[in-house]
Amino acid sequence: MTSFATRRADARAGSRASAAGGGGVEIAGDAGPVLEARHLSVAFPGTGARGRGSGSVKVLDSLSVAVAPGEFVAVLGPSGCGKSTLLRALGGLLDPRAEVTGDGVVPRDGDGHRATAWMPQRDGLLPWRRALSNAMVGAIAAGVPRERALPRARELFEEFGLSGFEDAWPHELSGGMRQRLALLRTCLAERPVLLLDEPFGALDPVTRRRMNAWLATLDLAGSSDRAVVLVTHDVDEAIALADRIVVMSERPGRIVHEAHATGTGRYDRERLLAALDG
Amino acid sequence: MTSFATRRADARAGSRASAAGGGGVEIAGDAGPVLEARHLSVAFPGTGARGRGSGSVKVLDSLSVAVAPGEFVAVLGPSGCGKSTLLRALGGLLDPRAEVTGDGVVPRDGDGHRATAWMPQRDGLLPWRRALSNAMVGAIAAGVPRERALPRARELFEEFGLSGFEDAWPHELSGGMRQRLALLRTCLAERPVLLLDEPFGALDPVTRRRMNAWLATLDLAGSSDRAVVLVTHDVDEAIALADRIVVMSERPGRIVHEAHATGTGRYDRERLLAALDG
Amino acid sequence: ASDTAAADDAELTPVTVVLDWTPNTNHSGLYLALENGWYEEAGLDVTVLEPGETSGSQLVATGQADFAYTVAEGLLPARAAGADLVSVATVIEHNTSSLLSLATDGIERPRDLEGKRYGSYGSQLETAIISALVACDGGDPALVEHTPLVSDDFRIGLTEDQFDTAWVFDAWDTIRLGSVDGLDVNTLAFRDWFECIPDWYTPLLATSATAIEDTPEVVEAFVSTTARGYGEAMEDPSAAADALMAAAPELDEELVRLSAEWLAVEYAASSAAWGVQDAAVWDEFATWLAEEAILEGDPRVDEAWTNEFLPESS
Amino acid sequence: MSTRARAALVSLTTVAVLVAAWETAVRVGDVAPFILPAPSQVLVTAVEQASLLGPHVATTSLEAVLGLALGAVVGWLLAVLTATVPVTGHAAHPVVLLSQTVPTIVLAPLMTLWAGFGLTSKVILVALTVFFPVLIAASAAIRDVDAEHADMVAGLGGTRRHQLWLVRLPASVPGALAGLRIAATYAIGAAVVSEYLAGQSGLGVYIQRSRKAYAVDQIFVGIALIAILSGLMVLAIVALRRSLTPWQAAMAAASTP
Amino acid sequence: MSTRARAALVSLTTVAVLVAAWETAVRVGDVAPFILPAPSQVLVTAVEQASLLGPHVATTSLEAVLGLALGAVVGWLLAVLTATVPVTGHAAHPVVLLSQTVPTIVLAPLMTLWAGFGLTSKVILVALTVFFPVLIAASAAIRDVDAEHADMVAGLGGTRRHQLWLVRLPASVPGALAGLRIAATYAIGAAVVSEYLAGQSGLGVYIQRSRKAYAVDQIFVGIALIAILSGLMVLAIVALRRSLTPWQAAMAAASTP
Ligand SMILES: Nc1ncnc2c1ncn2[C@@H]1O[C@H](COP(=O)(O)OP(=O)(O)OP(=O)(O)O)[C@@H](O)[C@H]1O
Ligand SMILES: Nc1ncnc2c1ncn2[C@@H]1O[C@H](COP(=O)(O)OP(=O)(O)OP(=O)(O)O)[C@@H](O)[C@H]1O
Ligand SMILES: [Mg+2]
Ligand SMILES: [Mg+2]
Repeated sequence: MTSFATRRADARAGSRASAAGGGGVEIAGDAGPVLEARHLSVAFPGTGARGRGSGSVKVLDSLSVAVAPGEFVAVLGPSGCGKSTLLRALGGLLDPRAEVTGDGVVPRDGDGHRATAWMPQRDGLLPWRRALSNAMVGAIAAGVPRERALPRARELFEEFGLSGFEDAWPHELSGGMRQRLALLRTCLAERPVLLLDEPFGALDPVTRRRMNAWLATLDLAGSSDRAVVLVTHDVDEAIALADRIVVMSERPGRIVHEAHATGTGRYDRERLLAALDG
Repeated sequence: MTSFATRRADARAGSRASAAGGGGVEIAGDAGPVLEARHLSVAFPGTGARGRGSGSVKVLDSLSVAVAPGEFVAVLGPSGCGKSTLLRALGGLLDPRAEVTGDGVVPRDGDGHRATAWMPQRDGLLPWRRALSNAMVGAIAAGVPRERALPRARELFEEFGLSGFEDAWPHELSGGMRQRLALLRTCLAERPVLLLDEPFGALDPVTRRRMNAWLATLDLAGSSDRAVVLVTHDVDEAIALADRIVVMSERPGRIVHEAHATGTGRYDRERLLAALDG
Repeated sequence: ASDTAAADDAELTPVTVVLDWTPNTNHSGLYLALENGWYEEAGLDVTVLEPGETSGSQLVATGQADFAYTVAEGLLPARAAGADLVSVATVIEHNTSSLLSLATDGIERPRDLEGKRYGSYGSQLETAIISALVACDGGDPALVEHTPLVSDDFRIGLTEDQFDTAWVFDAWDTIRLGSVDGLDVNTLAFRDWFECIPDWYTPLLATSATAIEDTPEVVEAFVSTTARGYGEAMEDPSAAADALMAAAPELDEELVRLSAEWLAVEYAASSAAWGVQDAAVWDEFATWLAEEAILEGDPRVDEAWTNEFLPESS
Repeated sequence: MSTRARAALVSLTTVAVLVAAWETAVRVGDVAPFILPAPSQVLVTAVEQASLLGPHVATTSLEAVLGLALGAVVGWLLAVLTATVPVTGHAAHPVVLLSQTVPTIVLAPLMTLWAGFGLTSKVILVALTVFFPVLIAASAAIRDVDAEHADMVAGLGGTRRHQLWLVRLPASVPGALAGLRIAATYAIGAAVVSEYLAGQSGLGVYIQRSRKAYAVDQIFVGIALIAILSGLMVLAIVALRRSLTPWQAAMAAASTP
Repeated sequence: MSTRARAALVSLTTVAVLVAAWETAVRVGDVAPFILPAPSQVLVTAVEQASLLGPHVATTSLEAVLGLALGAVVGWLLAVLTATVPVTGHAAHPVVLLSQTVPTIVLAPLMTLWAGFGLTSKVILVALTVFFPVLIAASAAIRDVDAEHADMVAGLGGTRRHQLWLVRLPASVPGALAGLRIAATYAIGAAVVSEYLAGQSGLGVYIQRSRKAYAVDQIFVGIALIAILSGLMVLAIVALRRSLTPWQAAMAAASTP
């Protein structure tokens, strides 16, 4: 079990270390969640200096969420409610100054590395690498051998409608192309658990539908250690892709609604929208 | 009349100068368009170095578009088709290396400055300025006096759901908050013509609807020199807001469909989606 | 009272004098005169500048300073190049340079330099003098190795065996190493070999012909007062040492006292009065420099120096 | 313990270890005191001469601080001018290069010719050393600015001047500060060298006199003072950086295993 | 005409104007040749002594290039080490400061004690001058890196090493190059100074000998050569920058009125 808790005193290097340091965590067996946060609270200290002074911003409020093996979970919520913060917490990427409490389960690979691949909301492309080379960052960071990653990258360039732009600099790509490239990079990491922060926000409906279809082919059902957490603003996208949808409240974010693709809690578009409306 | 044309030879400083240099252009009178591009073609030189070598990328292909005074035009099109490029051309912001042909009309204020305010797709917030101060950049760049802009900024912080974050650094804001701040900054420039590049891409449906409502209150109808060009991926947003919708083709972008809110060419959601589908 | 003091100050003529080195016993006459207020008595307000990397003769020649301590081997080429410089007094009557070595190296006479390493500043004059000495003493100058001086602390160079001998000034370096530090050193004094090499004035006190022409009374006042200072230094070396130590307390007191005593005799070794220059010394040295091709052009030697501002009494 | 306190502790420990090693080496080995005096001896000398050193330290510090301020301002203004009117930059180029390559020995007499022997010539020499790293570092930072930000300003109707003022200059601050940090390290040393020029007071004069008098312990006192004063200058710049780039202090990257 | 050609033209014009002004000043005014010889005379001397100068130039250039390379590598590695293991940075701090503040006059004799009179001691002295601006500029650039990029790597399972390698190091290149540009300007000068102290060949020896011989025109030949060689070093670094940061060449901000 991994503790997200951190004491203020050693927050600087600490929160990350402790959030990730619960060694010996095994990927949960057949029944347990592959990824879980329990009573996760996150607050950011005020920016000191002028104005806001001592007041800190409470972003997540004792939020609990668990992702089962093979599950595709979509997260909806108003802007600024803490969706990205939640994803960062699950990926071990919180600002070291954040005050964090709570614990959870995080998947780890054989080497003890976090087995998640996170796609940031802002693409995070490196300006000094060309497109293909930017994509390969995913493979390099995750330790995927180049021989395997490179052909896969070329394949995905084709599939994502980016072929011809392998040698373009990031600033030469359109907003939607950058976003697709960032997703491509995340996929090349070949991590079992994907944490996607609005991967399709900059795409037109047609391209978006095409990318959704691609994501759907990942076909998690039955895979014992794979999972996707998708933050999105598009209710229809969530309905189309997710096995389960959680809706967060305004900041400080809590889960106010949960719906399943199947079973009793079936998706109800109107109810989802109402939940979103708060 | 402003010429967008530029010869390759002096492309470096030239294209901008010539695109913007057609002095003496007055804002068109009652009948003429407030903003117009005629037979605009834009191509980007290949990135040299590796691979793509000499081949240049043709982005816009003899595209013509005119915006009448008081008109709200929405632009739809597949990702990478050249929407942002079109907006940059209209705002005089093309990469100096771009090969540009065509001419057009650009609104100018009393001092001969371009009277457009452009909101980039990536927010362009300055990391070294706090939120309120970032917003004020719009006023400073456009020469709006501080005494007028500051109270207005505070008002809009409230209206855009950003109050309490006046002193936050940009990196402390969520994706949607950054986007709202960028729009706020653009509004503070008080330019008659707004060029908005996906201003709501990172917003959840609820916040988006609220922002749409706000934008609708700008109420351009009847104002002789005001206009909005909105690039968006959301067909419903376009329908809700725009007097006219233009749909662009795949790269190289041309206009393949045009629809009006009223009159004979009435919006037809299905037709719009079909046009988008190419 | 303060009014009259201010008025007195106003009447003093400002005079700048640039040293040729950091303050040392060569300058003790100057400091003694300063300390005793003799310059004020003579109507002068004297400012002393340490030169660092600046050359005092350049400053005098360009009118930036009024007087400079310099050396004959600098003054003559500068004059040949058109600089307005005139020597008005020699500080020491004879050249007190010598070659210093550790006694264990057994360098007693010039030909002993064969096979030895000379730590060189890299000037042509050094090469010419060493060669002349060795050749004159029947040695082969080609066998003297010249190696660069890394440090001006000869103790390091000699004891760390970076070189075997170096060109020093007896009044300072020889006393420091021999008497203060107690190293067993030999000196090969140039003044013992004047049949092989010329004598020359080092250091000397220089001004410009312009100054002599425009303000002879100031030159006169400064030179004669300075001569008074050196006269006192010859009489009372310990007062000279005190004056110098007061002006530059960073100096080593033991070195300064021994040096002052040594120099008291050497300032004017043969004549009774301080500062007097001899035409023959100047001519011979200039001729020798020209022969050695160190001096190009005509320095007009007879105009390069004058004794006329030294006190009559001598 | 805060990161900063830990950093200071580590630095001080290094100094302590080095000084101890030096003392041991001198005592155990037989290093002649005129090659390397023991630190204890250096300290004794420093205490003995404290009253003598005061004025020297004051002179050098004044020259260094004034020269650093002048040089930093000139360097930054030159960087801005170059960015605004590139032709001035290209024209200034060779002169700037010359200013950095002509040795002080040659420059010094020319300098005294028109600036005299006083404080002015020393301040100018320090500024001459100091302006260059600031100019280059600030220029690089101004040049490498993000096109995204400059375009944003232009798109709101901002002129080149607005781009400079709102984007290029603020973006150049961290770079210019790196240049200033380099410059601050050189400032005291440059003041000391400028005192070699023709001076009456200052650590340069003190060291020069000590050298000529073979007072090696005093030379080391001088060096120690140069190092300490330089360290203080650098600390001042680091503090300046903290207060000038608050947004950086508020940013921190995650590092996860 | 390309921007680069125009820049070169402007620079050369400045040089020409300066030289002309200098020549005129010397001819019209009565500047004594031992203070400032006419450039024409300097040129004549240079041509006369061309064959003598060749070996000196070769020695100095070799020392400067080797020292620059060594210093740049050491500076950059130290910056990387500091970023990886911050405690080493804090420990190295005082030593680095000392290396920049102890005057060469004091350092040189100690240096020759253990590195001898040959090339080595000069290369080390040049490297000692050169590593510092590279270290500081690269450190600043590594420190100020975008958290967004570092987090992206961490979020893919990248370790601190990956962050360093994929983000911090490449992001530090422009800053390190600004440091290298400063260093390159100093390299030739540093080689010359190291030759003053103990050399048998090189421009420092040439200038020193010329000074002792009061041959002011030769001193100016030496200075001109230092400036030219330094200019070439800087041009080499600028070329290096172009090839090491291609993405910057491909980026250009719009400026619209
Ligand atoms: N590093 C930080 N420092 C301070 N406050 C932060 C930081 N990161 C996020 N916040 C604050 O936390 C809150 C939630 O941010 P978060 O990015 O998680 O929202 P979000 O749900 O992803 O919103 P959006 O849909 O707009 O992306 C916001 O109010 C934001 O200002
Ligand atoms: N500076 C540039 N240099 C080279 N190519 C560029 C540049 N800017 C844009 N392009 C290319 O122009 C094409 C159109 O880009 P643009 O940003 O206009 O698309 P878009 O319609 O806004 O797409 P999106 O909806 O994804 O934002 C893309 O193929 C892109 O690679
Ligand atoms: Mg978010
Ligand atoms: Mg776009």
